[in-house]
Amino acid sequence: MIEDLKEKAKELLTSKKVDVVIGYEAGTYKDYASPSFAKTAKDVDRFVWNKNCVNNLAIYITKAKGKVGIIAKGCDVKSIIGIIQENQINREDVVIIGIACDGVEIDGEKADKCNFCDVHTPKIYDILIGDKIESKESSQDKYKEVAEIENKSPEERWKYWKDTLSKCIRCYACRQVCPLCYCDKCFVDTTVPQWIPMSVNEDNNMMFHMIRAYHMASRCIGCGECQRACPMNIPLNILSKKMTKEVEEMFGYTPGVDIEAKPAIQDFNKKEDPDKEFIM
Amino acid sequence: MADKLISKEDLNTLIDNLAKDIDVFAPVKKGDMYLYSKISSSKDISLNGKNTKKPLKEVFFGQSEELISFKTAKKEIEIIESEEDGKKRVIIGSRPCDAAALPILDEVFGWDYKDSFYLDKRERTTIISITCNEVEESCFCTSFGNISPSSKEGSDLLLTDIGESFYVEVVTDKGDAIIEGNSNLFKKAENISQKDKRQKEAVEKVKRRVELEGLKEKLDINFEDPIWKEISQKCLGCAACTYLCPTCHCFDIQDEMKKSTGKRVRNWDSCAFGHFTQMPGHQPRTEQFQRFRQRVIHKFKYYVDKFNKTACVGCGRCIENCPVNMDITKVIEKIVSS
Amino acid sequence: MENIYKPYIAEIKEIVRETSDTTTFKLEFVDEEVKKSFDFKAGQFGEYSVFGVGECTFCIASSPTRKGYIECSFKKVGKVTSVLYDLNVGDKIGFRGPYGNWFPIDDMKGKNLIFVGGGIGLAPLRSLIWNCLDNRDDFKDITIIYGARSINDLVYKNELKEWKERKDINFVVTVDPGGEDKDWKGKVGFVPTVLEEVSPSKKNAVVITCGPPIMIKFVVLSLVKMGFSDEQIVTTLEMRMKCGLGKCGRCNIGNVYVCKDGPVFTYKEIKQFPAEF
Amino acid sequence: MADFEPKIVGILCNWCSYAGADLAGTSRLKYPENIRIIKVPCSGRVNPLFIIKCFQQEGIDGVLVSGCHPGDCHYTTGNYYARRKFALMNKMLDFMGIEKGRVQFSWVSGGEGAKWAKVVEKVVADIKKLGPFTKFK
Repeated sequence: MIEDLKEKAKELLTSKKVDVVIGYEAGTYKDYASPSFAKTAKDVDRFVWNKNCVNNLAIYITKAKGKVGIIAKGCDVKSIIGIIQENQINREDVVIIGIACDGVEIDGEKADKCNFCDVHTPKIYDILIGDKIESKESSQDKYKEVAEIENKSPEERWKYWKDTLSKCIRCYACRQVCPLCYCDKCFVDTTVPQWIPMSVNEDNNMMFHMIRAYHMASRCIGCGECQRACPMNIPLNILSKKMTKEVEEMFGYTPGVDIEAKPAIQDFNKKEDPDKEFIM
Repeated sequence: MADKLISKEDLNTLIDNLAKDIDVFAPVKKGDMYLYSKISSSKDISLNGKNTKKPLKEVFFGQSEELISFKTAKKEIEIIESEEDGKKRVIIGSRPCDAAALPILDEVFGWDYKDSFYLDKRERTTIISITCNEVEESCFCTSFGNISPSSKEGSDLLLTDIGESFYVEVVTDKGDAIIEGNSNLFKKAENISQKDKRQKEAVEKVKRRVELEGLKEKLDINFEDPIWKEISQKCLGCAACTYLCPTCHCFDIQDEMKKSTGKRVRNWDSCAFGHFTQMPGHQPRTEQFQRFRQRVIHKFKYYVDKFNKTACVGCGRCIENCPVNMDITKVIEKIVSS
Repeated sequence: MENIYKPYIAEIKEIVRETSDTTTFKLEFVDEEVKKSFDFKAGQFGEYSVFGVGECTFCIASSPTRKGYIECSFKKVGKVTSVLYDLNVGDKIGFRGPYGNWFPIDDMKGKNLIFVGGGIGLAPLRSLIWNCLDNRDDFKDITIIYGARSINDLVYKNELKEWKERKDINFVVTVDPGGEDKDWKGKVGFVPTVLEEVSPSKKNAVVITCGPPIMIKFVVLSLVKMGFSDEQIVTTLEMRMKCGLGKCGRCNIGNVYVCKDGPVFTYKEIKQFPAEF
Repeated sequence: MADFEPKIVGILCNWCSYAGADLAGTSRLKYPENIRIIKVPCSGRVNPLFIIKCFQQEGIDGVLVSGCHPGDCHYTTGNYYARRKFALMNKMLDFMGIEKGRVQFSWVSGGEGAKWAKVVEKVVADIKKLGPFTKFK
């Protein structure tokens, strides 16, 4: 597989179809894989493909200049679809080297997202590496942690989040690592008006995470990078998953599936009636 | 100031005694990580865990610290000075790397204008460090001449686990005062060879190393080298490395107002953020590589120029916590060999 | 230990609207002790604060020879200055300072002084100009070249008039092409061009310049062309600082902290900064 | 808690709900005076940050957001977008453990002065029951 991958990447570079290919190289800490940028065929020799290629490289396609080739797992392709849907990059400016993936690992354990993977073979690609892998219906409940919290009383929920989010140091790794967090200036960085005070405390942290998760509604494809990046091990996935669940239930929309679709939050349906219950 | 021994049981007694009157901070296991926390009993402390997630600096230079508060009434303003509680404090179980970071911060907060918030806390705190039993894959403290898993830089006492007891090395008068005040718990030092063996073992466990030779000379001249773009390419610009760094000290000052009372707060800030440096009319570091360069040069050149030491202690937190495996040791290697 | 972040409280005594977005405050410290003992040198700056909004940095625009008050001029640009701009006489603000280094006034004695200012960049120069004019005999010829985008952007209009009339100053005022009106009696042209026209002698002279970065850049180019040495050119940098005390780490250019080692630098010093700014 | 008088921010669209509130006034309808009104061009303009910002203010115990009925938007579709945003915001607040009723939404047209008075009465009664809001302060 890796030989095929290298060959295809080299071909893209030597034929000048792309200016850079974004892939993985061996990391320098534990057995991590690390993002790698190949501008010449020689650079491609650094590339690796293995169980540790967790990073969602889609974050780099909006940062890179020129035409970009990108190694993308099925889940990463979902992000790319989202980025294209939101007009952050043109489809023709990116060559997707899709990779058939049967799951990745974080510190030796199967990544959470892989338990529910429905895209072992990416939805879209220009080049496919590896043989297509059928995706099976997962027996596990994707929204188990979400339901656990939903079943608590409001006071318990408040306490849970307050405790959980009090650990946050507001390093914004969750924001920076997210391929769909592409705003030039984040709401939390504006000072006029100052939506959220800079001081780190439970309340401010909670407000930040609420709005961050809210902004991810109909965007988040569940790659789990925010949670992986968090140095304080905060289960940020739960917040994003909750929003995804609601978007699915209320608007029948799943992010990262249809490149032609309008994201739910940028769209409406006159007939739908989510207001019955709560709008007077 | 002779070396001493203290049995593990007596150390617990010492901690419990101290915690009665003064604030004791120690690494405490919280969920899946260790954090410096105030403890009330020796039961809470974990001396054998991983290094703490957040560095020791937060005990002296909190992430959000109130500088003044004020009340406004019509046109009148009353400033209320934020007072320190003045309580004596002890830190037990800090790693030598974290302790070594304090003299580095001392320079910043103590040169010229004296920062009372930091220096006051420093003055009333005694630091009891412990020789690392285990080191992490990310540790590279031995790359710096005066720092190692058993170095005394920045500590007042250094404990080394020699089985039944801890071997206690006295570094400063402050450390000695702790022994004086609890002399019944300390015994005469023996087993020095066991201590030396443990310390030597710990030092040998540190496998990661970075050669600093030639780095400063390179940084003096390579500001415009295209290498900066190359080595910083994968950096995402989050502040995990800076916030968790024991020596990073940049901050922002902001006012927070509630009705007629407010406070002026300083918060950790990071050169990785796009809005960090601003000049009238333009932002000089618009690109990520410029901000990354600022971080590296600040630690390994600007700080060195000013205070004649490096603003890095090799604790490895930046390597461990980087979401994209940005490795400062490799970055330095690349710069030196460029 | 003293809290170095605690500001003095100062009352706004007078407000002068200089342009559509620039204003000058005359401030007096509320504490009589501070009012009496407060001293500074031309070129130093302070942290001005609106309580509940925040702090911002600018220089002291009045001369240290005028005791009992300080003046500051600022442009409405950010969070704090926007609120400052709307304050009234009698309102109270915070002030920390004075911070930073100052113009080397002692070294300037017995020399010809050339001031080159642009827009609101005249503010720090004004402090030094009045300082020198109040000790006129200590200095030889004084030349002031001041320009702004348009006549509406000229600051300290009354003082410009006064300088124009004084016999002991060579005063030249200019506006950028298109910024004049039919009654305009000054020059029309960019500051560096006018500077070359006036062509002051480099002999025994010091040039003190401040203005928008792009203006400073071209003024320095002109001066170098005219034969001035790097040591003869002095300027002052402005940056958004937070602490002013050499702690917070946001104003360092190379290994200098603008707030401690500056804001006043000679061109020779600036040349050694990394090409970041 | 009997004498607790909550303060509530009303974020109202300019074209329907604000006019409705106006009508309630000119018709001399009585409704609780606990509400402070902020006018926005359209309910579609309401950013969830507005609601968060309200709660940071000392003494604010509740928020009411109100716009034109679906189909009546002055800008044709603004409130359809708003409806989705509100639905998500509502779920989010609930998920974080903020009591139901702190933030309420309504459609009030320019002709519904009486409905406006009723909506405000209900919101005030609900929030009185919940007591003062101390989170985010």
